[in-house]
Amino acid sequence: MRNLSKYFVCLLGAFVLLLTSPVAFGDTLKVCASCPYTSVKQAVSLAKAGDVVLVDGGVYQEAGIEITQPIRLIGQNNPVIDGNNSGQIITVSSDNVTVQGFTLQNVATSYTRDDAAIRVRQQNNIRILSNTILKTYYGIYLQYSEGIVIKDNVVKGENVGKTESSLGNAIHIYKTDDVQIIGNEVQGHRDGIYLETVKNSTVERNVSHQNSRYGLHFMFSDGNAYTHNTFRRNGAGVAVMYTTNVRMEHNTFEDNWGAASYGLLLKEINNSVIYNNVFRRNTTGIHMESSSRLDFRHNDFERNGWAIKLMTTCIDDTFRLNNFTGNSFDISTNGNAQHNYFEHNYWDKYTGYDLDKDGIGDVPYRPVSLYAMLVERVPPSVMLMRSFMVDLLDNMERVLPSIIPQNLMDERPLMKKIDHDNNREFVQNLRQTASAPWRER
Amino acid sequence: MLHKNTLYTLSLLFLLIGAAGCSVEPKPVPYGEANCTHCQMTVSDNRYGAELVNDKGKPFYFDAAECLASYVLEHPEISDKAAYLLVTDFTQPSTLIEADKAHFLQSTELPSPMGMFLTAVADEARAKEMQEKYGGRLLTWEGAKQAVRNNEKPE
Amino acid sequence: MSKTYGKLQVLRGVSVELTKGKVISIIGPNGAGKTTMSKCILGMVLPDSGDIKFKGESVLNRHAYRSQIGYMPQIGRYPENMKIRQVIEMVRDIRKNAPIDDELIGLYRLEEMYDKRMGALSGGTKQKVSAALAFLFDPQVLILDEPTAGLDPFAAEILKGKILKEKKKGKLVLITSHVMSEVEEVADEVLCLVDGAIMFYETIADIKNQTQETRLSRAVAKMMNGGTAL
Amino acid sequence: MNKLIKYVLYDIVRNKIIVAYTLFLLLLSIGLFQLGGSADKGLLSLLNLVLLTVPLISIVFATTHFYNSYEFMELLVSQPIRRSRIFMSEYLGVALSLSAAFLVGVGAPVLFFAPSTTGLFLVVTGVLITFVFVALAFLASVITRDKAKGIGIALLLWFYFALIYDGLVLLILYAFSDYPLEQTTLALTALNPVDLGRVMVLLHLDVSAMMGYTGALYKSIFGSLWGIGIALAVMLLWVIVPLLSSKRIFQKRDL
Repeated sequence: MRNLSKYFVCLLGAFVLLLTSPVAFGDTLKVCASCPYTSVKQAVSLAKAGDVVLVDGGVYQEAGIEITQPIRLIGQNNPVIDGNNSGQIITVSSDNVTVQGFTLQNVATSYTRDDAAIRVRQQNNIRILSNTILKTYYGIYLQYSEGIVIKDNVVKGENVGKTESSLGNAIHIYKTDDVQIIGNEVQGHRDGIYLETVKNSTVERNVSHQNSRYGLHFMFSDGNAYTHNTFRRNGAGVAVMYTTNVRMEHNTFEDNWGAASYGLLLKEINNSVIYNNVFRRNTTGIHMESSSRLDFRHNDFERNGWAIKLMTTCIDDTFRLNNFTGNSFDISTNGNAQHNYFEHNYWDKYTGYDLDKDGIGDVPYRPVSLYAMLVERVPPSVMLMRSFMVDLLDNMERVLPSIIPQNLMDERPLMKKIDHDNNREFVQNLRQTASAPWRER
Repeated sequence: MLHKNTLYTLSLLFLLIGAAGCSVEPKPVPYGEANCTHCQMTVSDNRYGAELVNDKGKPFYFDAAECLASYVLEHPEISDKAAYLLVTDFTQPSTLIEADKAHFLQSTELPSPMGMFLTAVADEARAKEMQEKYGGRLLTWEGAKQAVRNNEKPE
Repeated sequence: MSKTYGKLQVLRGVSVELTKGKVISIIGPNGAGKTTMSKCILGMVLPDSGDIKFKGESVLNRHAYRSQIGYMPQIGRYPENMKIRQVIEMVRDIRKNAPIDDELIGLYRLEEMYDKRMGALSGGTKQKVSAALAFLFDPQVLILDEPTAGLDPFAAEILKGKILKEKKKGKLVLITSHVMSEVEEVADEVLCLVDGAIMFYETIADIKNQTQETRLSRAVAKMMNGGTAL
Repeated sequence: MNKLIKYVLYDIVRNKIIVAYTLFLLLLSIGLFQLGGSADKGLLSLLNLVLLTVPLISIVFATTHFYNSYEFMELLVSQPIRRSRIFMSEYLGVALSLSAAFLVGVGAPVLFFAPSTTGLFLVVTGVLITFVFVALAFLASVITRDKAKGIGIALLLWFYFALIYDGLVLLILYAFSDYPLEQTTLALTALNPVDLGRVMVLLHLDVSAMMGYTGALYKSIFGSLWGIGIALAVMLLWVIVPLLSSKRIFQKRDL
């Protein structure tokens, strides 16, 4: 048994070696000012399957490079390929291609062609690593492909003073499965990361900020995981729609602060988990519509305008062990019907007491205020925010609820803010005493 | 007499403001500042915005003609009485035209914000020109609503 | 001139000419319009109709003429936290360049109390301040509303002396008073108001002659009863 | 004019209520800043209290003062001074001393704990509100000679502006929610100095952006220099209109 595993490790090692060393597979075609090849396009067109095209530092004024063989295009000493706004820079038309270590810049807006710095169409096993992409229409654009790694790239557009229609997305993926988008920084585009009909994929440790529309936008993309990403100061925040079985964990949604902004828009997202995320200083932390069977746990909602806007079309959603602090409105909704569960959350606006000292408040907390509902129905009434009358109405309604949804309440609010990492024991205990069954995933 | 005049002017001013608020007419779509009434996405592409103005003059904004169509289908109680149903002329961004009089090109080459590939054009000749260029089919507003109801997407 | 307060007609067509160098006492039963008349002259109450002329010019909606008038209210109330000194300084400030006659201040020994708060003063002392203020600027016309009402007899004497002294200087002094002995002492003429109208306006000598009474109070009472003795 | 104000001020400054008011505001401000944690939070809590207490104390104090100064004004009226001057001196005396109390009680702590434009707006708003409510107090005072009635009217005015008005607006907004109400709400806000002041400060706090599309609309209106100018002008109208009306009444009435 042991021998067998040793053998396996050896084999794996050899395989890794094969992949990483240029000499092991095919020829190396060098490109630089004084090399056999002075043009990337030339070298790429002559490369055979398994070759490496090694480009040394310098600026190459080229566009329309088409990779038709399974090769690796690698930049050394940060070579720059300047597309001079004359169309797409690199088109990948082969499986098993790696593009690594380049700075790609200047691709002009083209309304009907969707030009990108790197474009992949109907290919498998493509790796796009450690590139810097500047001032392009689209950054990385993939369609109808499979087995993709996009890692450690920086995609930076210039969206200041541009209309949305003249901007493309930084990373745009359409009908592609098994994608890993890891450690990229994207900014200044329309959407930072756009996924449409992308399945079984991972989006991890990316930073998406200052994009005109969304930091992350996905539709019809089931079974994906989004973890440890930061979405900051995007035009409208993050929008995810028409998808089931999503895992969103340890993400930070912050400073999405504007008239029509939200941290996260959930539209028809079902059977998904949202754990350990931070929603900080967003106009609306989460806006939820027609989303069901979602599990929210260990999230922090800090200083948002509305922490959660929970429309009545959402049912069977569970909110547990979340912290709500410093939000102007904790929960807002548009109607009386409510079929969602709130339990064991911490609400800084809770004014109840805990006589039996078990850390759980003895009276329920109603996170929806009358005024929040009024604002939902008649937006101009925000003008009366923080007026004495509004406070009075809210307090009266809390004592004698008649308009706010009766069953939208946290019957067991926590007295102390949850420290998500250090309260394990406490949380274990809560789990045993919970009223609704815990759904484990 | 001074203060009577002041009061008079003031009340007149407020009346005017009130009247301005009540007149039933289309308002420009506030791109980037409003959320679509139907899908909640930000209304931001000024080639595709749409608007419904109800009988009282209150505007509802949409990010695409298909969202307007969905809303109209889902809320007949509002849309039947609506004073205006407006879509944007693709060839003249930010210009609103009446949905009834618009020509809708449904073509895969022109993806609209909410995935129905509906592009509105005011001028019929222009619409035909575009159809020749991009392919797809031309629809009336009724046809577009029908397409949205049945979720007919070109493939 | 005429004046109504709500339904109550206080002055009905009072028309009178008052000339300088005389002390004129305005008398009449309570509510006859005495105080209202003097307030009208001072511009504190605006008549509904009619006019008030001072040296031939209308005083309605004017204020400068008041530099010629000294007024002593029936009950002088002052800002509680102000000191006597400040009150006097303030009025002096207002009437800059006016000649100063501080005889009463001296006679009433007000200087000794200059630093007392108005709120802490007795009614009598306040009256002394009021009197002193009325005479302070050597005005051509003096209007005194029940001047001796709150004063001790000694202070009242001082005031009467002062009134006579000013009369000799050729000033016009109007006094409203109920105390007939006092009127007799200082006044030359009596203006009697009943129900807002002038019943008579005569010199004291004439009144006594007409009624054959030696005491003014009896004479006046007789006049008011239509010339028959009580 | 300034000579007279000087004497009115002499009188008020030594009034114990003004001293108590100053101390009350001072304690409140310091307490809220200490409790609130962040400066913004402190400003917010302060705003709520300022908008409740400043109008109340201003209007009640000014009304009481007006009635208490009746004889003093009588004394002055017998002197060769214009009535309008007496009235304005009284007004400025009361308004300035209340403003001074506010500046010491709230302005100084704000300067110390939260020196920002928002803080400045809060202080400016507080001063303007003081001027507005003293003017309203004087209006209540000249309407009736009866002190109890006058104070009653003043309290009603406060109750109306601080509470009832907002309730009415909420009712209107709710009843007419099918109509475009953005402009109307703006006009309704301008019709209540307390609301106007609150909105002016709120829109300069960070919470403003959270108010969504309408909030952003108002922010763009109030945020521009023009908007601030107009808001301040409307606020001044709230001082001038009741002040001139009451002055007019005062000039024509009997003392």
